[in-house]
Amino acid sequence: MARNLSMNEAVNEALDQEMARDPAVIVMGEDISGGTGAPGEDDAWGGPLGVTKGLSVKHGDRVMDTPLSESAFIGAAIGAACSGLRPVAELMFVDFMGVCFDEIFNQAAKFRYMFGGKAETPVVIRCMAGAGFRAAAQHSQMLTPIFTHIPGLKVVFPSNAYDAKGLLIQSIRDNDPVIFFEHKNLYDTKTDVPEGLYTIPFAEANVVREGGDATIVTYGQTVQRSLDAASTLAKEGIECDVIDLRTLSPIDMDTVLESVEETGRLVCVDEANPRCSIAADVSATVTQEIFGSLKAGVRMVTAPHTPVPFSPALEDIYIPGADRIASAVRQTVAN
Amino acid sequence: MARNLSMNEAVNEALDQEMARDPAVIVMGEDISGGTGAPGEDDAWGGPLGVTKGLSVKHGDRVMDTPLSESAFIGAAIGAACSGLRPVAELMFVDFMGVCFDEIFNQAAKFRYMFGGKAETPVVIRCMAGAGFRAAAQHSQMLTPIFTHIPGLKVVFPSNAYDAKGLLIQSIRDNDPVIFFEHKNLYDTKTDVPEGLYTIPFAEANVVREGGDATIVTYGQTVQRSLDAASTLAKEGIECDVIDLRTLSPIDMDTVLESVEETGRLVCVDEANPRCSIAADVSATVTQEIFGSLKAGVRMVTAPHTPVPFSPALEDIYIPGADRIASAVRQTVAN
Amino acid sequence: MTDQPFSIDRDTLLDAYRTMKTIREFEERLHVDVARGDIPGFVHLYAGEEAAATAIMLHLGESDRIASTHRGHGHCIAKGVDVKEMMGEIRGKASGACKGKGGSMHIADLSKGMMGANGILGAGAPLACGAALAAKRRGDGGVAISFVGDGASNQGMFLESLNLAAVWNLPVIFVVENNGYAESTAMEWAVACDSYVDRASGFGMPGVTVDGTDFFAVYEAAGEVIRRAREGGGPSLLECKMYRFYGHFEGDAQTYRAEGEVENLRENHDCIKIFRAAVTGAGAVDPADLNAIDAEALALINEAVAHAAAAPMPGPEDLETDVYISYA
Amino acid sequence: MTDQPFSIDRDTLLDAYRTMKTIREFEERLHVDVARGDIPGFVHLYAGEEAAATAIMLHLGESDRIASTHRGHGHCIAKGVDVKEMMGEIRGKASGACKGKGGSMHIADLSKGMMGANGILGAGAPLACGAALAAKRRGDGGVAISFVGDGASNQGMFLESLNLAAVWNLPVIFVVENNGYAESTAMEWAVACDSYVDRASGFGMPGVTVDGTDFFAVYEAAGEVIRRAREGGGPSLLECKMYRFYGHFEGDAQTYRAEGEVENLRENHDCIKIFRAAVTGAGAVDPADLNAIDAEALALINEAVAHAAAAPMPGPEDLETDVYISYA
Ligand SMILES: Cc1ncc(C[n+]2csc(CCOP(=O)(O)OP(=O)(O)O)c2C)c(N)n1
Ligand SMILES: Cc1ncc(C[n+]2csc(CCOP(=O)(O)OP(=O)(O)O)c2C)c(N)n1
Ligand SMILES: [Mg+2]
Ligand SMILES: [Mg+2]
Repeated sequence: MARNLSMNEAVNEALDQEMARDPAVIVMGEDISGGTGAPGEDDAWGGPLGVTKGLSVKHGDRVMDTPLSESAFIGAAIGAACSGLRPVAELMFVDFMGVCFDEIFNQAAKFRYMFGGKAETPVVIRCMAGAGFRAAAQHSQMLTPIFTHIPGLKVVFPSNAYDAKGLLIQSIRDNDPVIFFEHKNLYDTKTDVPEGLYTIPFAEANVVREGGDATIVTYGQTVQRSLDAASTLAKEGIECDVIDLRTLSPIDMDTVLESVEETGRLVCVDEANPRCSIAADVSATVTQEIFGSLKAGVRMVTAPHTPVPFSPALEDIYIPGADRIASAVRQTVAN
Repeated sequence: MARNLSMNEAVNEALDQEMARDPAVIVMGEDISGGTGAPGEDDAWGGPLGVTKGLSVKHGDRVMDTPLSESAFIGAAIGAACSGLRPVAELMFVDFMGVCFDEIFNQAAKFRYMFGGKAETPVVIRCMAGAGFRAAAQHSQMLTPIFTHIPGLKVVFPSNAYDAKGLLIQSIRDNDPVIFFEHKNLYDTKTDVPEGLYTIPFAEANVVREGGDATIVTYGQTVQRSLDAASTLAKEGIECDVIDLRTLSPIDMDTVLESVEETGRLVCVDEANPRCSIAADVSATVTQEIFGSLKAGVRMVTAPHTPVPFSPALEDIYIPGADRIASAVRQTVAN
Repeated sequence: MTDQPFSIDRDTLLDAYRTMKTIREFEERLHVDVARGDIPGFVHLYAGEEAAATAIMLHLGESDRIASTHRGHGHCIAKGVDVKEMMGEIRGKASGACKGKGGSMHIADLSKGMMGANGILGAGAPLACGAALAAKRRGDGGVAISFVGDGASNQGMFLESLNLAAVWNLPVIFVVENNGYAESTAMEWAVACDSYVDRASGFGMPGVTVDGTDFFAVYEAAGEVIRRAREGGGPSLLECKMYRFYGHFEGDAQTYRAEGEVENLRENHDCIKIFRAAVTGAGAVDPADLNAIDAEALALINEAVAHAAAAPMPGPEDLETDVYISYA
Repeated sequence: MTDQPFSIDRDTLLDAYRTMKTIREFEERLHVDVARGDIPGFVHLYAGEEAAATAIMLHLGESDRIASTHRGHGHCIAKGVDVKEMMGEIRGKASGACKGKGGSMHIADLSKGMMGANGILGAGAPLACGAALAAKRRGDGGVAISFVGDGASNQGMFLESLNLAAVWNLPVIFVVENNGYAESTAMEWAVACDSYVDRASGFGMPGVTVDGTDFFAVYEAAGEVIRRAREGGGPSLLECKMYRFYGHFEGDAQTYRAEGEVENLRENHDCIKIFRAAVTGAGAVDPADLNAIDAEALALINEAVAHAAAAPMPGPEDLETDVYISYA
């Protein structure tokens, strides 16, 4: 039975059901339960935006509040993952990666290779990302290209509640370290979500709209914006494939290449900053692999090369919008 | 008067001369002088590879050893830069960025924007990068795409002693935060280096060889390898432009575009890992800007999507070599 | 309360009251305006904690520097940042201290020695060390203050900075604003030491704990550690025990609190009430003078809000400026 | 030396000697082989420090875990990692513990509870906390040991871990191997506290300092903190004061040392000599038995070197494997 759930609820349900299924799964983070040591109620917060609310009531000490020490507890999650547990650690905002990145990229990501294939590190690091929340430069970044760049990490970025549940369950069951992104502007968006447990495999992009004239590749918050652009363009007679990557590493380039082979035109949309972005990555691979199919230069629609501005007036134009996406498609089709 | 200096000596000389010129310049890092508090000689180390040797003898307490606390002393360098000094901090290996990245990317890089254009942070962070030193997965990375991705940072990567001196002096005088890379495999390579002070502006790529049939774009250790490939290819009648980017942010795309407009063929060579790399970045920009000039798909020659292996047998094939570069050029010319 | 509150002259007492009251009115007004939907983003209020920022900053000159936290409004006001510009910033207006690009968590005014509120916990400590290093090299007796919460006192950047400051003998004071909670997590649980004095000893520096709701106690303790730092005596840690009246951020339901906790705080632990009672009770200041300041503070905040509300948003042309000083 | 060294039985004493001697021969041989050009990369030798790893590891079983440092050979050997595989690894051979992909700074054998040497200082401490958490959840009395140098004891990751371990009451021991230097920088200068006992107190845990060249002192102190951890009594910090005989890494000219320092260390502070004198002097062990072990240790190392030298390098087909467990 599918219910209409928000992404927030879908993430909570995935954690709840996986904890119920597998006693090795533990969840930790700052205020992930909330109220530890405080005089009021336990489970007071359930994470800063309430996403993990209620888990500690059901799963007790497997939901662990932590002191404010990201290196220590993210590293502990990683060490525990090498020692038989399957921790899901919450980094809260991905912007905080700078205080614990070593444990992620030099430890978790490299263990298996450095140790000659003999380590297993089934850890999931959940974090909120993205702009539009009026949270300013240090709480609004994407940083997806940084994690995608690192060999040994898997990078997951759902765009809706259904995908969030299926991808999170897959992430928890996966035996490699996974960075699981949650776009804070998508928490309230709803889709049908099945009650039971289900997984969505990694490296399977979702073709969310089929067109044939041009391909739009994106992920996260800009999937909906790309769909909006595609609707507008359809009225002008331009039909777009819209591809939601869902996982950035591993990435499903086959689906992208197949689409571009047909359309010959590609627009890569990325809420991240432009330099060395996911947009650049996809564009470069397509150009290398199927140059002959391209009818026009690949266009990129990204955030500007600036920190995320606080002022709503600036933040609203910072995030790639349907207008900019549509006009990039028009440009590529015009060529 | 130019002397034949190693890159190691050129970096030392740049620091020495800038410290002599400007009393606001201070230098800090772990063992950057060496022997502080120890019973033997001061200036015992001059950095782990001796690059800063002798500076503390000449400049006294403006060359500061630090405790092993990268966040604290890199952050202190940044705070001092906002307070009237022009610190040059050594992170030793860029691989250590994971323990101090916040101070770099959330603080130094964002101050000017977050504070509405009212901050100045003239800090230089020097770090060794790159493979070939048998230093294994945690001491051999490039990580250049990560810094290039971040708005507000400038990223500099000299490929030879002459450039190292001129670019380091420029970096010290620049008023924005600069990440200055030194490839440890290039320290012993020599070029003519003028005795006096000189600067090389940012965003001026160096065309180190002119050809006309294909363009090779690269930086760092792979500049020489690209030149070697170009020599081989010349014997086969394929003449290459070889472009040394020198600075990755800002990047001199004009020179690249100009060259590709003429050659129509581009190979991007990057010692960094492939996903969201500098190679992808350059390729994507070229494809977006001058698709019409391209005669073939842009090819990328990068490290594989793996950590850096320790074994010399593996490390030697990990780094993009002249063979792989040459065959990529042949492929693009064949199309 | 300490024994001789009135070693402080009347003008200074009035100044202190004005600062505390301005902070309080600023925060109370924000509380209302957030609820009304006028304020975008995360807002962390300093209400209840005013005595600490105020008493400490009275010892500083403009060239002394502070590195603040996410809960930075009080530090800004006490360090002399313009209240109108602050209100503009918090509303994302072009008139703001950072032209609207920073917001509540990133208000800075380097010309006033305010190196920025900070959205990253612990990140200010190394920056303050850097400012202290610059002061030490200048040799002008300048100091820097790093503010940090009880939660952030477990952050590696903060802990490393304690050691660095001691090793380099920097003129920096680490002020732990211990309000008992980090978000919803209790300090008693999360900070594993019997007292901050022990934590300071673990890094070779003196530590002092004071009642942060007692302006005079903070004033005296801060005076001493700052004087020592100015004289080359090195860093100290100063813990101020205090309370926040509102939630962690605006919107926090505060279910982690005990029943009646906030009412009790407002009634019995309000640092402004306590200050007022002390100075008027002792006859050092006439209540009428304080009432006049109350009115001034309220008027100032009203004016700041009116100014900010009327100010324009930044325009699209502002989006890509201010990233670098030079673009090549 | 402590009072009752011989509460330890003879077999254990012989085991201890064998481990120490194996480490010593391993390191002495590496010193020669590096000079000869046979060993690629950075090599950090544990020679001189053997008593600590050996005495601590005697209290551990295979399911107990350790997180090591860049100076990890001694920890590996004492934790039971195969010496041949280690030598192969250090030479980058396919026969190595990590198939040649890791090298000296990344030797690991999780099946032996050895979670890895580590090229990043301080990074092992959180990992050990994680292993301790897993042990605590299993409830089998398992413990984890985090080794850290004096230099790395200033690293944020290490300091945060102290607090986390205390707050979560984890069965983890933080062993500070204080050899007086971090590279060329003196511990006395860089670690700002009067003693590590103070640093431990700053994080709410007991701290103990022992002479790390005294096997028996380490054995006893480690026994106690490990026992307490196994029984749910939480973490401790154990400082072992010790000396390294060689440079920071092979190639270090060691000009930061006092004249005659190394000679004095070898003469008067060699933990193996001290152990030998104690056990033979008291008649607990016959010198001939130790001599036999000397010969065995040397033979073992010779065999390991021969094995490693003859082993093949990994092939190109190995370059891209072992990054992920599943590639989709
Ligand atoms: C590195 C980092 N981790 C986590 C957060 C999220 N966060 C913001 S405020 C806060 C609690 C801070 O508590 P404390 O330091 O006691 O300051 P207070 O809010 O009580 O003034 C947390 C966890 C952050 N901003 N930065
Ligand atoms: C995060 C980090 N910073 C710096 C280094 C470089 N480094 C390697 S060993 C070392 C000194 C370590 O000193 P200590 O912790 O005392 O251990 P010892 O070498 O004395 O055993 C340094 C600075 C590193 N590997 N990792
Ligand atoms: Mg607090
Ligand atoms: Mg040491």
